[in-house]
Amino acid sequence: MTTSSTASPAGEKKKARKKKGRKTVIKTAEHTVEVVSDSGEGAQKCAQIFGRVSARMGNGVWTVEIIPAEIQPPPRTPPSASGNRIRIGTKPVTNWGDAAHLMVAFNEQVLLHRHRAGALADGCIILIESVWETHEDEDIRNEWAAAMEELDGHDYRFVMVPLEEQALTVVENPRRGKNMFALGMLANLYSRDLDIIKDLIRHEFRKKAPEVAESNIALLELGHEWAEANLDFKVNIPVEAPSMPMVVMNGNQAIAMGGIASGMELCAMYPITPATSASHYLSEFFENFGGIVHQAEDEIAAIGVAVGASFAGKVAFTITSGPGLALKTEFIGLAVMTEVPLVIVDVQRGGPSTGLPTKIEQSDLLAATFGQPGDAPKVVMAPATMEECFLCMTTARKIAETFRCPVIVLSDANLATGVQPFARPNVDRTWIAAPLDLSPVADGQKPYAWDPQTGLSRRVVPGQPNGMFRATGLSHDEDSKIGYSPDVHERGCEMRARKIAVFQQTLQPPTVHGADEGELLVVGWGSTMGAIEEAVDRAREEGLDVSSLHLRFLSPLEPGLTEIFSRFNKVMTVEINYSDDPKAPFITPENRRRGQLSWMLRATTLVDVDCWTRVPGEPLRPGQILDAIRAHVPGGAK
Amino acid sequence: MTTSSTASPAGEKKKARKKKGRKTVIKTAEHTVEVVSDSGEGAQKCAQIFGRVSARMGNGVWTVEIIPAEIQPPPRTPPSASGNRIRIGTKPVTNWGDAAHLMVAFNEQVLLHRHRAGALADGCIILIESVWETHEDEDIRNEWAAAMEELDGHDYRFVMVPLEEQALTVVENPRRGKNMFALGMLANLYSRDLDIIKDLIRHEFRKKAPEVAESNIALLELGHEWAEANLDFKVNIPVEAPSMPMVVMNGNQAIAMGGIASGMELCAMYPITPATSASHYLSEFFENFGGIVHQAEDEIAAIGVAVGASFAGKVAFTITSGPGLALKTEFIGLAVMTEVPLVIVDVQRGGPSTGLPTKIEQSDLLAATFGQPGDAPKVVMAPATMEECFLCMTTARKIAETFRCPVIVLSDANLATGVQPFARPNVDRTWIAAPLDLSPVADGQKPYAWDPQTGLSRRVVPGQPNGMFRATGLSHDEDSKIGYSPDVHERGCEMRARKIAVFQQTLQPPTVHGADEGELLVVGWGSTMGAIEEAVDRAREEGLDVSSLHLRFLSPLEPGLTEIFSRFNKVMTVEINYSDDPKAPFITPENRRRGQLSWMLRATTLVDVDCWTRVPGEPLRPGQILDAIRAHVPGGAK
Amino acid sequence: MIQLGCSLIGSSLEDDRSWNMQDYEAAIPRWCSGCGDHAVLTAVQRLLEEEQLPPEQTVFVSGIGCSSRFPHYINSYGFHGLHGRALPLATGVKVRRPDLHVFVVMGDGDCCSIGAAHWIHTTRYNPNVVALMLDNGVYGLTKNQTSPTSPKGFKSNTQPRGAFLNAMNPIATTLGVENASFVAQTGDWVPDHIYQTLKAAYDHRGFSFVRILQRCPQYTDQIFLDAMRNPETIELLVHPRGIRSADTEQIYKHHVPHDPSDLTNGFRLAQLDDKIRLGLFYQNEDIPVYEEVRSVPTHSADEKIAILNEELDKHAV
Amino acid sequence: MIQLGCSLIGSSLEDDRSWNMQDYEAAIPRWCSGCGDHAVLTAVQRLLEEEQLPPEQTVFVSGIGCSSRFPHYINSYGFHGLHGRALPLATGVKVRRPDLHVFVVMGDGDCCSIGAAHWIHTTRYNPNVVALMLDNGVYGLTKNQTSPTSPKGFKSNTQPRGAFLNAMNPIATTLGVENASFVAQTGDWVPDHIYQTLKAAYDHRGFSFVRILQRCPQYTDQIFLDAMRNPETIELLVHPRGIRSADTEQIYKHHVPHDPSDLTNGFRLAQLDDKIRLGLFYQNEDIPVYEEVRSVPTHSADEKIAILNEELDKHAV
Ligand SMILES: Cc1ncc(C[n+]2csc(CCOP(=O)(O)OP(=O)(O)O)c2C)c(N)n1
Ligand SMILES: Cc1ncc(C[n+]2csc(CCOP(=O)(O)OP(=O)(O)O)c2C)c(N)n1
Ligand code: SF4
Ligand code: SF4
Ligand SMILES: [Mg+2]
Ligand SMILES: [Mg+2]
Repeated sequence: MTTSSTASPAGEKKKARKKKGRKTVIKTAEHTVEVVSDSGEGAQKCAQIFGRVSARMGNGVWTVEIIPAEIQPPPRTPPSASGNRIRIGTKPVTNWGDAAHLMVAFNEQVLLHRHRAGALADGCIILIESVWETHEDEDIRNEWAAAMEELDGHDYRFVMVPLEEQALTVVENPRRGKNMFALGMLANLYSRDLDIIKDLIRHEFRKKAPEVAESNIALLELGHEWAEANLDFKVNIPVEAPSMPMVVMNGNQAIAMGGIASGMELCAMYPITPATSASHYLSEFFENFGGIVHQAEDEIAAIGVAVGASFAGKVAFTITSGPGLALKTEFIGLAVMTEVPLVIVDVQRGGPSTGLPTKIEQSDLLAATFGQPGDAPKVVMAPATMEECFLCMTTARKIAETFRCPVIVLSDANLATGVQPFARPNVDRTWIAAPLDLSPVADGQKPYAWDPQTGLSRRVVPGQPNGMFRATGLSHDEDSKIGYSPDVHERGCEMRARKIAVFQQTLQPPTVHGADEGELLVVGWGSTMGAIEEAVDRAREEGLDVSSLHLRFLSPLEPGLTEIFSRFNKVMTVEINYSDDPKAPFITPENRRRGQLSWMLRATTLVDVDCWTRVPGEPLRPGQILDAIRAHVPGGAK
Repeated sequence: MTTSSTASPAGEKKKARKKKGRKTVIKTAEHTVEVVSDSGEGAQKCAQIFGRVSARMGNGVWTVEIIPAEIQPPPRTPPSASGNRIRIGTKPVTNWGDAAHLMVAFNEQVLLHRHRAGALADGCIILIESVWETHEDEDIRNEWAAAMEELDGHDYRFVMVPLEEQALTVVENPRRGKNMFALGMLANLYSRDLDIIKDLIRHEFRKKAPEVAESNIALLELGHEWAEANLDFKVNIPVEAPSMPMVVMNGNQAIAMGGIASGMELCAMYPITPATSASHYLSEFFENFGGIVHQAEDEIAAIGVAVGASFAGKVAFTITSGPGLALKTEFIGLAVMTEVPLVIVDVQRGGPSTGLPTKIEQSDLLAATFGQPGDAPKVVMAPATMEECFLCMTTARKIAETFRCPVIVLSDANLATGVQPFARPNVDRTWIAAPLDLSPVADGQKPYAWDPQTGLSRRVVPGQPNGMFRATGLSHDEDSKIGYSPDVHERGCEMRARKIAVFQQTLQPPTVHGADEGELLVVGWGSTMGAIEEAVDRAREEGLDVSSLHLRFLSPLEPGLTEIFSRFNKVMTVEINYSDDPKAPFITPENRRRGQLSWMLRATTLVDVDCWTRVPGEPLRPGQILDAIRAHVPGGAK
Repeated sequence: MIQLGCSLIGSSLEDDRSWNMQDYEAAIPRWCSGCGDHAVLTAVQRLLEEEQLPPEQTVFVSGIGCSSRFPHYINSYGFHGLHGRALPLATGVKVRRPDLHVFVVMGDGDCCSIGAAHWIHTTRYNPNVVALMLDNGVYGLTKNQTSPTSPKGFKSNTQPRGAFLNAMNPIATTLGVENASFVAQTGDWVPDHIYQTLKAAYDHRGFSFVRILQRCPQYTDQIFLDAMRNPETIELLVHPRGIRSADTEQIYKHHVPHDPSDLTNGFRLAQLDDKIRLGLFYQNEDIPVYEEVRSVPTHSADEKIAILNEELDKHAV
Repeated sequence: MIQLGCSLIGSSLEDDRSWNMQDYEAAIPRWCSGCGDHAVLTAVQRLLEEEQLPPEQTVFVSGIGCSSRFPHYINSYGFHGLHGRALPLATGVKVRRPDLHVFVVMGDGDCCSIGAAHWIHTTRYNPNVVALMLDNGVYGLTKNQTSPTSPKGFKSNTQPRGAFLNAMNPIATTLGVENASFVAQTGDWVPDHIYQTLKAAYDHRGFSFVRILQRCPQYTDQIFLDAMRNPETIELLVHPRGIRSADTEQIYKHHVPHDPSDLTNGFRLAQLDDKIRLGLFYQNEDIPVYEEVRSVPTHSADEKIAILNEELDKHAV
């Protein structure tokens, strides 16, 4: 960020004033907006509706939540910053971008938070509440002044907005009104359809008295008028009408709906951030589909109930995050050993331990893959978009059922809370698990009648006459009889491993984004796809010879990687997990901690896969990745 | 095993009879004996004393338990086989060998078990109870006959012994007497010192009435006389007097005593096979040293108590096996995050899940290293011998304390129950943890005052004035204040990783066994060392160009491996864990499940480290490894 | 048992099969001779036969321990699970398959130590499941460690100078849990009393917790010696709505009348330690059964798709 | 508190420092305004001050939850541990460091749900530790999910149509556990009653379990509304050996005499749900304290080496 500023806050900060004449129109293919307030002032609601109307009008949208760590942090402090970033584009938007071009801040402290986080682009337009600068409380005035000093020298353009003053003309408690006024302002600035917004507001407050929606609509209109009268610019992000029907939701809703669409009928869980909102959604709607959410006493019981339900019939799932995954370690091993199909969703957050409960990280890959004592072959996969969150649940359910194994789905906090429109899934009967088949079992059919080539066997469930067997986590033979002899144990291990190899052979090699060969191949997984591909596209525009590859199946790995890697001079993963800086003191190639995917790729392919990883507790920015690419590609360093 | 037999059981089986004249003396540098009975008949006691007297007399010894899966399996069935293998040598014995040269079997069914397990060498002398062949119960006679048919055609030499008949001359219940008669026989055959044995018997029964020891001694003498009179051979294994004082114990006792010697004062555990016997030993003796064993309600509470005790002062430890390690996953992450020193002993058994509770496997390496969600740097190490079980506990405690991190010690069921003499440890004050230092903390000293280079910081414990802080598993700064900003989190991750890199830099490169360069390097870890080195020695005698390397530190890995590997054409691990046969259907280099160490070595060194692994639920035999070496070294295949 | 919210195809309700004791036998039990588990197995097989439960409609779930080998010895479906975790597995089975008869067998370590949280919470959920806790006061399978129910002073491999703590009182603990609906105690050596207790537990609509005092000749022979030798040490809880076993009432002359709906008196009796008390401490049939509370109408794939599409409409852009 | 079996060097017993309330303050509490946790914090700090506990000799251990932020706000040693696992950590601290004053703060989810096994078993071990369970009837930190103590029908994010089950009764559950030695209930809105309860808990030799009914204006405002508005809904357990708070007895006129040594009556009172009952349900000072039971003489390094050598002699070949 340059410090050559044309508008110092002290100098050029202007009280918004009536404008005569034409407004400047900023025409752009994309624009990034942040709305931040104190926690509890409703910036999130404002931003969500803004994102949603933008999606409805046909823009690409990606939203990311800005969440404070506490339930009710002290107001007017940086940690209180709560809101959203909304990135809007003409084309589909795949990530949260680098920084905001326009910021609506309800006070200067939450603005500071965003500034310190590097969230404001050069030239950012800051619409900021005007009440604080001249507040009767001297402390507040001093805080304002100090904040302005800190912001001084940056290339920001301030516009003072009397949010509170205006809101008070409609509601008594401005904390409950400023957000809709701000929404009205944004609607004006971005020429959003007020009727759609009104519908969304009415839907939002449908459970409250009708007056509530109406006063919110009054605030919306007020904001709209005020902006029309007082602001001297508009932003125009042209729309390309999407060619197909779209839906918009966050990744956790997508996981939840995807779970329903897969025909699973039991989700057993224990609350944990950032996974919980998926179960909130399910708690609300699952019963309409004949499904239930069982909130268990802990994560162990949750997976236990899921394993029991799966054993007894179809496929159940459980949803959790890092600390919960840790507690499920033993039961996942049991599901592997008894070949009970099961879907485990891990919405990753920052670790280790309780770590960063609300923040994104991609650091559960190795634990998911290797967490179990003993050899426990299973499938680990990761959706890369909200849409894939929806789709992957049916895929996971089918793999679990076909291959009689647990499937771990690694989502993350970025997907979980981020919102993006995607093509409306066309759910048909093939998605939905078949009803329970309780027909009698053929004489002599064994509960683990492993095909010696494939390790696959047909599942038998309680209620099927003639199929009685006792599942056990002890070493056992095809009859599920306990056996400790070398051949029984080796056979069982082999068959459980084999079917996963067979599964891997059903996969297609992944597709390279960019050129099929070149200097640098960036490999990613999970929610970073959009940012990585944007960075690669920008790098290619700069003439850098870089491509990227995004993996959905992490264990087993998709086939063909060794061959793909061989076409590039250098391969490097980009991940949100910890790796040592190779240049740091005491770090050698032999002791360096590496990005988790890079570790797996090295062991598998023996290619010297490097890694560029960060653990900022927020999504990676395409600009950051671009810098990393520049540093790793010949001709990239400037 | 060849089937050309010179002595068919039906044909040449002979009733032992009085011998006149000189006996054949089998002079040998080593001999392997098995004693097997029905569970509850005391073959283990017989064998243990036999092993112990052999150690006392200066022979090298290695014993391995043969344990039935049930507490009281039905008698006279193969699963009832209970006993020991004792391998005795002139030089130190480092593993259980290939097969038994002499077998004492209390019935033909337990013999069958051993035969089916391939435990009998060609030419094996079988001293077998004579009562069954002509038993009044026809079923028993038939069982005997069927067994002899199965054994027919093998190169075994049968000697019939009237164990029960003879025992009945001294005791009423032969189930409680045959074992000491057998011991007397073995004492005679191997010329063991009867006085030492009598002492050992008296010690064994010291808590019982004196008559018990005396009747056992009478049986001993009876067996001795009977053998003198009736058997036509003796075995002579020359002794090389050891140059230093020796002790003899199993690996679990060594872990327990080593824990005591390290000065740790709390072991919190939950019973689990095969770890429990270590806590039995501690339960008996720890209090004499000011230590206690806390048996917790589960493994989670056990490690929780240990973490609490470590937080409050010195270093505590917990001991468990696979399923218990799984349950400790979350707490290990907390110990990493709060930098609480802690020693976790995992006595590995067969997995996954409940698996093979009493049997050896080396398949918890990846779970120990990567089990935690998030990045959780810690130290994972593995003793290779009983002696190292003893020594490693002090090493582990010191690492934990110096580097403020959990240390996982991977032992296994082979070390746990195997007995081997080793140089008596010379415990001095430097082994024992310093007393609690509760001196005031200097002003401004932070609880995590990370040295920016090394990540190390000085520990502060409750009771130290001026040092108050709140440990937390959330992301935190040097003051232990919760912080979710990118810099706080990245810094913490970096410092916790750095100190482990620093630790790695304090290690020496491991020493190659055999030549420093060549065709094949076999790499192992844990209890397989003796078998691997014996196989390598035998291969080298055959002229094969093979060496081996044994690792004690698995994470971080010992330094210099890449360089060492570069001196060999092929590197291959030998491990007791599952790997896919590369030639099996559907298996490709990209989906092959690999030996756990080989996987880590590949990722670290990018050398194409192959693996040869088995999961037989028993220790590897040097002959097996030799075959594997032959198959992987030019000129090896015959 | 009631069949609710379960989309079954194929059903064996109208079949005319019948089963005898042998039909319920599977692998040969591998417990020590004299082990009390044998007697429990027999009583359970008798119950299955009397109730003519179709083997394929019956599921035995267990944890890990000697006692948890139980499912292997019964010809039904079974799940020999993880140490301490039988109850979540059983809840999972029952909540999605209320048509199945679900039995749980646990050891004292299994249930009261590592499984304690699930024991408490399953009591609270109250699924219609019969839970047998085979209490030998010791960890049997792992060879003689102290269990929460080991009597104070009992010498084991982990507490060789005697158990440090008073034994836990599983009956009192269960009674303290909200929604406890059936809490009974019996002993392996009174075959008719076990049987009658099992029958009452099976007939109960809800979670039936049965503690079975179980002899382990291998490790805790001594703790029930008195009870074996001296009928004076036993007192039976008797009541018309309690557990009635004429045989047993003949042998044991101490009877204490106890109305099983009286929770406080049940708690009081459970606290007394002068005698071993067998019988029904508490029963309440009015507590909702979890799988009924959670029962929801089922839907065909097409219905689901239709509802899903409505749901997607709400998210349409 | 009693100092046993602990090899300390340096000791601050004879110092002449003194502490006021502020000396016990650390970070500024970040709970919602109106959150009951604030009142508990104040009462705790008052206790620390009255008892003049040296900050460095005091340890607050917690799990994860709003309530578990507690240690960060107290100037003492603290361990903000794992969700549900505060009690094992605290036991570990106390058993090896009986010289430290150990307090545990847990939420209702923390203690009664995921931590249930540890709650039961720590009650049984009976370490001399004060355990505060801040019961707001909800999962606060994770934003409004049903907890075991949520009243039936309470609408949350995971049970939006109302809690399915009766609320758990933590007092009754604790009373059912063998070795329970101090079981009391208080409410965050009666400052003197909390204080007196904390004081009694602190004075108690053994594991003091205190359930504090705690208002969460954010999510469960309604569940204590009645109690706030209508003093009739409250009944105090009173007894000379119980918890005495003159202030509170003024406000709440319903008093029920209850001898805290009467377990059965305590259990009966705990079962009644017509009123909220505050006071001491049970106390028994005769139950051995775990760290005393497990106290063993300490040894110098040289002594240890000597004993070890004797031990090695037994294994000498
Ligand atoms: C997680 C885990 N911890 C420990 C064990 C070891 N283990 C197996 S059974 C058992 C206890 C057996 O005692 P109990 O439950 O009373 O059953 P019993 O054998 O006496 O019938 C233990 C500790 C295990 N299998 N898994
Ligand atoms: C193993 C694990 N599971 C779940 C969570 C998420 N979690 C944090 S606090 C909490 C419950 C909080 O409720 P409670 O214990 O009642 O405390 P309160 O916030 O109400 O004070 C949960 C489920 C976690 N941190 N760790
Ligand atoms: S050890 Fe005890 S409980 Fe286990 S089978 Fe033997 S007698 Fe029964
Ligand atoms: S959410 Fe409830 S419990 Fe948590 S701080 Fe706010 S008011 Fe207190
Ligand atoms: Mg038991
Ligand atoms: Mg709560």
